[in-house]
Amino acid sequence: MDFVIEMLNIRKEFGGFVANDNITLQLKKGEIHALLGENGAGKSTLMNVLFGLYQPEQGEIRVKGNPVNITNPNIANDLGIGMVHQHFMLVDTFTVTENIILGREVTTGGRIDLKKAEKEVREISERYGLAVDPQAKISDISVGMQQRVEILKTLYRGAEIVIFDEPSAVLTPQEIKELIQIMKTLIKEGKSIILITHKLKEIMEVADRCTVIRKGKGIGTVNISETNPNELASLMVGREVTFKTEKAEAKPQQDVLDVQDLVVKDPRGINIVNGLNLTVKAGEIVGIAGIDGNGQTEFIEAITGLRKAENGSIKLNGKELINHTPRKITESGVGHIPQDRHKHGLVLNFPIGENMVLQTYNKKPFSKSGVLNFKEIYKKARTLISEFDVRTPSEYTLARALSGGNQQKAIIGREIDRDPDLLIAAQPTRGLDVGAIEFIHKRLIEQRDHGKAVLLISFELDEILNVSDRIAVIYEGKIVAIVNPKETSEQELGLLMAGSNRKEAGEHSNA
Amino acid sequence: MLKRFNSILTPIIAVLLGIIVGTIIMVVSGYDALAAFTALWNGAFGDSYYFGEVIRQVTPYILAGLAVAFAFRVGLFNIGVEGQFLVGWLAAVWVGVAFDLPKIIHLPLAILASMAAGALWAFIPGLLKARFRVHEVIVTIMMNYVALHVSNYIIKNIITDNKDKTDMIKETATLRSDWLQSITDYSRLHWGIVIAIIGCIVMWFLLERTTRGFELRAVGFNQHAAHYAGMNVNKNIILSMVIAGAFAGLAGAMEGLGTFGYATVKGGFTGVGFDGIAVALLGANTSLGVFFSALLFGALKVGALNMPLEAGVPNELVDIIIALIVFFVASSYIIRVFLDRFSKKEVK
Amino acid sequence: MSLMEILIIVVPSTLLWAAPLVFTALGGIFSERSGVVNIGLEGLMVIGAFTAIVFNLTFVDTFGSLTPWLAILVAMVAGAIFSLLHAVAAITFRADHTVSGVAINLLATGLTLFLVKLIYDKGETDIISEGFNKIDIPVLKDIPIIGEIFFQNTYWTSFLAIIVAIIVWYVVFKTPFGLRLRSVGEHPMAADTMGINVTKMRYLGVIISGALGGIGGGVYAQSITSNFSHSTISGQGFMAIAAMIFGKWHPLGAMGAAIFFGFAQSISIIGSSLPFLKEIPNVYLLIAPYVLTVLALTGFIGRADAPKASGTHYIKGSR
Amino acid sequence: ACGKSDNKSETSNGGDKDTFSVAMVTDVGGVDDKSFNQSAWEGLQKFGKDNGMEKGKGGYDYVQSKSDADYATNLNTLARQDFDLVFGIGFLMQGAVDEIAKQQKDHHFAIVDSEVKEPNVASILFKEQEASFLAGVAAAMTTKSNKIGFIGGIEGAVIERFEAGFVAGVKAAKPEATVDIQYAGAFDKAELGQSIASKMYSSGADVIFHAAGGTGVGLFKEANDRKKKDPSREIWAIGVDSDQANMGPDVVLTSALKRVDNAVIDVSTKAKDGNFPGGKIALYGLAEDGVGLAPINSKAPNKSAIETAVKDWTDKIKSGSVKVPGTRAELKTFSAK
Ligand SMILES: Nc1ncnc2c1ncn2[C@@H]1O[C@H](COP(=O)(O)OP(=O)(O)OP(=O)(O)O)[C@@H](O)[C@H]1O
Ligand SMILES: Nc1ncnc2c1ncn2[C@@H]1O[C@H](COP(=O)(O)OP(=O)(O)OP(=O)(O)O)[C@@H](O)[C@H]1O
Ligand SMILES: [Mg+2]
Ligand SMILES: [Mg+2]
Repeated sequence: MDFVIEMLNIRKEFGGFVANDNITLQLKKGEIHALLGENGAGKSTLMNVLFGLYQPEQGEIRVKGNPVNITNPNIANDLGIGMVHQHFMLVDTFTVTENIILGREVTTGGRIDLKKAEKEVREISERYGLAVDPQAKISDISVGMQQRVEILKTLYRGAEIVIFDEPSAVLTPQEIKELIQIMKTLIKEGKSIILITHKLKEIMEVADRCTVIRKGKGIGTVNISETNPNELASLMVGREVTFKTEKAEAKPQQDVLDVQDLVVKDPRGINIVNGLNLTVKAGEIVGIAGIDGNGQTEFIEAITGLRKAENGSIKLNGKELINHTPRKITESGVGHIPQDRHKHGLVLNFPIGENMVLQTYNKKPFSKSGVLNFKEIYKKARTLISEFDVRTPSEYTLARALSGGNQQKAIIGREIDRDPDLLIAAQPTRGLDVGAIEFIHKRLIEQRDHGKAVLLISFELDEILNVSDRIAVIYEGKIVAIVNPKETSEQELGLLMAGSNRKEAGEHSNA
Repeated sequence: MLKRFNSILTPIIAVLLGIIVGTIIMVVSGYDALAAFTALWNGAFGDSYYFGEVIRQVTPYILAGLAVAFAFRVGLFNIGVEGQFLVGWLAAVWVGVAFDLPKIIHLPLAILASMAAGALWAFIPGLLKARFRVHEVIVTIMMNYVALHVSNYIIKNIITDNKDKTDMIKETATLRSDWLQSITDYSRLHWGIVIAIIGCIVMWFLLERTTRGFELRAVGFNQHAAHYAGMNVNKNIILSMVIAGAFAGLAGAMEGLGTFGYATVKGGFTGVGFDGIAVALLGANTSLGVFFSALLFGALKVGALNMPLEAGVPNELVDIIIALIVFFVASSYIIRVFLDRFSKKEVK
Repeated sequence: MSLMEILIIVVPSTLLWAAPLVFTALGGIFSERSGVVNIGLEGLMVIGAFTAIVFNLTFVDTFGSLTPWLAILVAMVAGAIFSLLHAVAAITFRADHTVSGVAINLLATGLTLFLVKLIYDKGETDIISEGFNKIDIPVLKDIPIIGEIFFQNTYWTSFLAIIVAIIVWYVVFKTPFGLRLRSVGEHPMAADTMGINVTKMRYLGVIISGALGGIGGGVYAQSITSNFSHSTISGQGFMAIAAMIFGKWHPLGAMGAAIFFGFAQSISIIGSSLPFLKEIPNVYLLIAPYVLTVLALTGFIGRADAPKASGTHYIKGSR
Repeated sequence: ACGKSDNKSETSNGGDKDTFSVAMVTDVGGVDDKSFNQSAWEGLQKFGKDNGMEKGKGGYDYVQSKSDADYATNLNTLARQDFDLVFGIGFLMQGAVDEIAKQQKDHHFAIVDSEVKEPNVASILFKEQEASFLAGVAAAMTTKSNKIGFIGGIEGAVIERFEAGFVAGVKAAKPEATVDIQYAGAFDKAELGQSIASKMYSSGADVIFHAAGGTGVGLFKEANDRKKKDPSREIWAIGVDSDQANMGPDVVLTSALKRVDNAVIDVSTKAKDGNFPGGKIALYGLAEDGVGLAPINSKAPNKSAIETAVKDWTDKIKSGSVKVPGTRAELKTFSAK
């Protein structure tokens, strides 16, 4: 048989919940095999079983025809299986080399031989075209670079089979191109790949075959040459899907947000936002496109008062807000759906109900002379929960217990309910499934239609293109271009985000 | 329902396990465990006098426990209760001996002074944490030693003329009551217990029912989210330490105005502040929990004094039992796993 | 007093004070670097001090001048065994690390005093006759000036502490074991995916911290107090934790911090004899070590970040 | 519980029992603190044995306190357990004895090292200055460097008596000798004692006297260490309270004795015979055999000269012709004739 990996009838439960129900996946030598499914369908679980992080309740795994029992990642490594995880498994304070050799250290006389290890890392990275600086600290390098380190980790361990779990979710179009190139190189070198992705285009571009799972069950495996994106999508969701968000023409009015010459320093003292100018009008959605690390996070934190700005002006409805406190800014009419919902958006150990009044707890009717009125708080919570379809056992449930999508809906409900003039949505759909994404996009557009200004930050170009009325491209802390989503393409945007000027970008994408 | 039941059952099981292991230790060491526990019981509840002494001991434990618990709820580890306790004790006694005022003014003034002193002592680590991100654990440890030496110095050189002990506080500043003493056969029971109970209620109300408490809890769980929500994280950090320090200072006042009525030069720490850590942890950092665990600690500590005399068992045994209880409470995860398994079987 | 005289007095006394703190703080580093907060170091020192003294008293006739050295080995083993309780609670039973550490402290004090009463039928032990003694380090003592300041009238244990700190630095930062230990304390899941046994590493971290804490206690009791009582170890474990944090979880940093504490302590003792400090009321000298520490932390050390995963439980499969 | 407590108070008030019983409460140091708690307990044991009593209820016993807050409870417990006489050992217990004595008027109490003005309390005080004066004489006659050290525990009236007497003794025997006085700020920190001793020896002192309880253990450690390292060097330490010769046979010159044991026996005997000195101060000095100087170390270079001088001064003090200063203020005006 030419299957290098066979996962047969795998079943994995989490305390009664069946995450993988009788799933079969067979990987041929030298192929790129896509694994497709909605959020929570069980893809990561299946791969974690293969990698030895989870033990299946049922089923058999064969490597090159031999039944194996993979009880921990070491065994997977020994069998030539490597995995690039969805959430990077890197130790921030270590260098690239240290991360790569961890667990398989090169030693001379009991001491880690970093020189030798660095040389080995450099060799592998050159062989597969994965440029990294072996001495750099993980916390200092870009997300794309971090991913290359993840790949190197598997290659360093001599992986023959590499599992990629949503590798492109965090990358820019250019980086995705490079990644695809890398995968092709790997195949050429005789490796086999399992690729998990939500992006059908990528599957169509690189994969040979695709296994689809839905709600923990295997739906089947198709040859990519015999299918198309629509078919894949409907296999995945179980119904027909549209890819375009419906919306009416925007009717922009007066300026709501007006940012001039904004300068923000990062902790190292570098101007990470460096003279940024941007206006957002009432009744429009402005999308900010850019590669992670070009200042978008700091830009938002400066607007919302979470970070000190060095210089410039941030006006809301004509009023200067720069370096005001977050409370003052919130109360002047700014809503903020934060990028990291666990870090900023929610107090996970509070009930979802108390999270609904995180900014307004000190206002009537939620409190009076400093004393909370829980009746009113939970009344409000119930209203928002039903209005925004937050699936939770009750309003007293801890926010921690909700799934990501429902947590996000709760935050959005809270922010919209405060009726802000400017709504900032930072990566509002990251990691959510199609249904939730659709819901959130509708809400953003609804806000726009009510005459609010909406500022959308996303690394998903699809999202930016579909939802925005204007796209501002950020590069090295400046807005380098404003483009009309109808008149641009992903390629052009990608090049702009990588720092090419407008004209070049246009030429390249036409070429 | 079952869950709630289990969460009450867990500490009870921890206490039982502590007692069982304590018994085993005694039996192995050749002591008469039954006699020891009888002596313990008699020493705590055998007599209205001892019961009064238990309550007397419980009083500072409650407040010291609250001082640890309050800071914990805001995400800070206040190992400095001992120092805040000492300065609170000193301040209360100082006011108690230095002024001649009507009771209605004098007593509250002495109490307020103790709170202010404890609060000030805790303000420093709070400020340093908020302003310079200095680890509060180190600063509070250091402040304990500073409190010890400074209060000794003040007693010797400022309040008294090179004596080891201050005068008795004036009658108008005392928490003692003839009536309370008479109903407990002349124990040192004093009105402080009422203050301690009020302290519990205040902590509960402040944390659970007020907007300020909402902020404090939010900061305790997630500073980033609190900042995002417009709360002043630094102010809340400082405030939490200040309030915790005020509780600790109050605990000192219980000793200064109630139990002792004076302050002495000390060769070392009293241990009340450190016991407060165990009280708070056993009480899961809630005010009700602190109340009950202080009760348990107080009874064990006072009762233990009777063990060597009546049963010939070293009273350190009680320290072992207390430690085991804290240990089992900490390991309640494993107890809960057993309980869950047990209750599941029952259902089946 | 000339500067030379001052140094000849201050330096050995600084090192004497620092040695037990260095050992214990190094223990703390192992534990915290593996992700387990160990506030129980105080208790582990108590155990070490107790076993060292009991061993010393019991076997001094058999082993003679070798006794204190064997006693710290015994203290090391006892500390390691006792720390298992913390390991089981904090790692396997998922206890809050701080709570479990506090329980360790309470238990150590109660248990050792209980045992003292059981064994000796009194509240504290006798004084050992064979402790760590003042020595002049051969050869080095003859170096001009430096020899007199650093290598005369000093203790082997002080130099052992410094050597161990260097070894620990090497182990933690230069060996595979150290890399794995640190990875477990920073990102246990990453370590797990690299095939590192998180539980095992954490157990090792805690046990080593127990061993070093035991040595710290044994050294303290045999070079400073000479007997074991309720007040033998009173806060040194917490000072060691402070040294660890002060030293930013770095072995050499912690050693530096411990030496700084020892120095401040010595100055507070010798201060009253120094011409420029003579007039200052004693209380200022007594609080100097603590105030200086706080000022140092506030002024030039700034914030220190603990290992990221310290204090957390690693539960396989959770995110 | 109620019935039981009634029972108890009945017997305790009954008073018509034939045996005399006595007990003591120690501070946190316990009965083996190598200091006055230990000495008191030794006295009590001796008294018990001499009178055919047994350890325990109805005989003689002690209770150790675990914190300052326990003093009152322990005193009260012992009174309730029907001990006829209860000692509180140490000035720290003054407040507690005062308080409990007022409540338990039918019981006798005694306090060591402090004064409680209640009719049922005997206050036991010592003229520590007389013992330390003799120690000072011995130190002065031993020193070669003319530098002598004094290590105090926590500053206070009792230790001040030690200090003043010691300095007076040194001055009396050798006016050109100086005394370096330092307080450790603790009675239970041997490490502090050791550091202070190390400093003193390093800066030339060759005799050091301590009145610092457990802190003083560090002095002996340091002295022994130095002696062991360099046996030719003359290094001496002087103990306190009880004869501490066993702390270092080669280095302990002598000890300033404070015979708490004798005082305890004396007060107990008086109480047993119905002559309890209630409401009075029982003052113990050289004359009463309450303080004294331990035998001089036989290795001391001029042992017999010291012994003669000590004897001489003892007589003068006993006869009252020399009044040893008990405070720093008195020391200023002191001059030895
Ligand atoms: N450790 C766990 N404990 C309990 N349930 C889990 C656990 N891990 C995953 N699940 C459940 O299993 C289901 C499958 O999760 P999995 O992470 O495999 O989904 P996925 O297909 O990778 O989704 P995504 O696209 O979001 O990455 C989820 O719905 C989740 O509820
Ligand atoms: N370790 C776990 N134990 C129990 N339930 C879990 C665990 N991990 C995840 N879940 C549950 O699985 C469900 C989905 O989890 P999952 O994290 O896949 O959601 P998600 O939508 O992908 O969120 P995110 O955006 O945070 O990745 C949630 O209901 C969550 O409560
Ligand atoms: Mg996944
Ligand atoms: Mg997910």
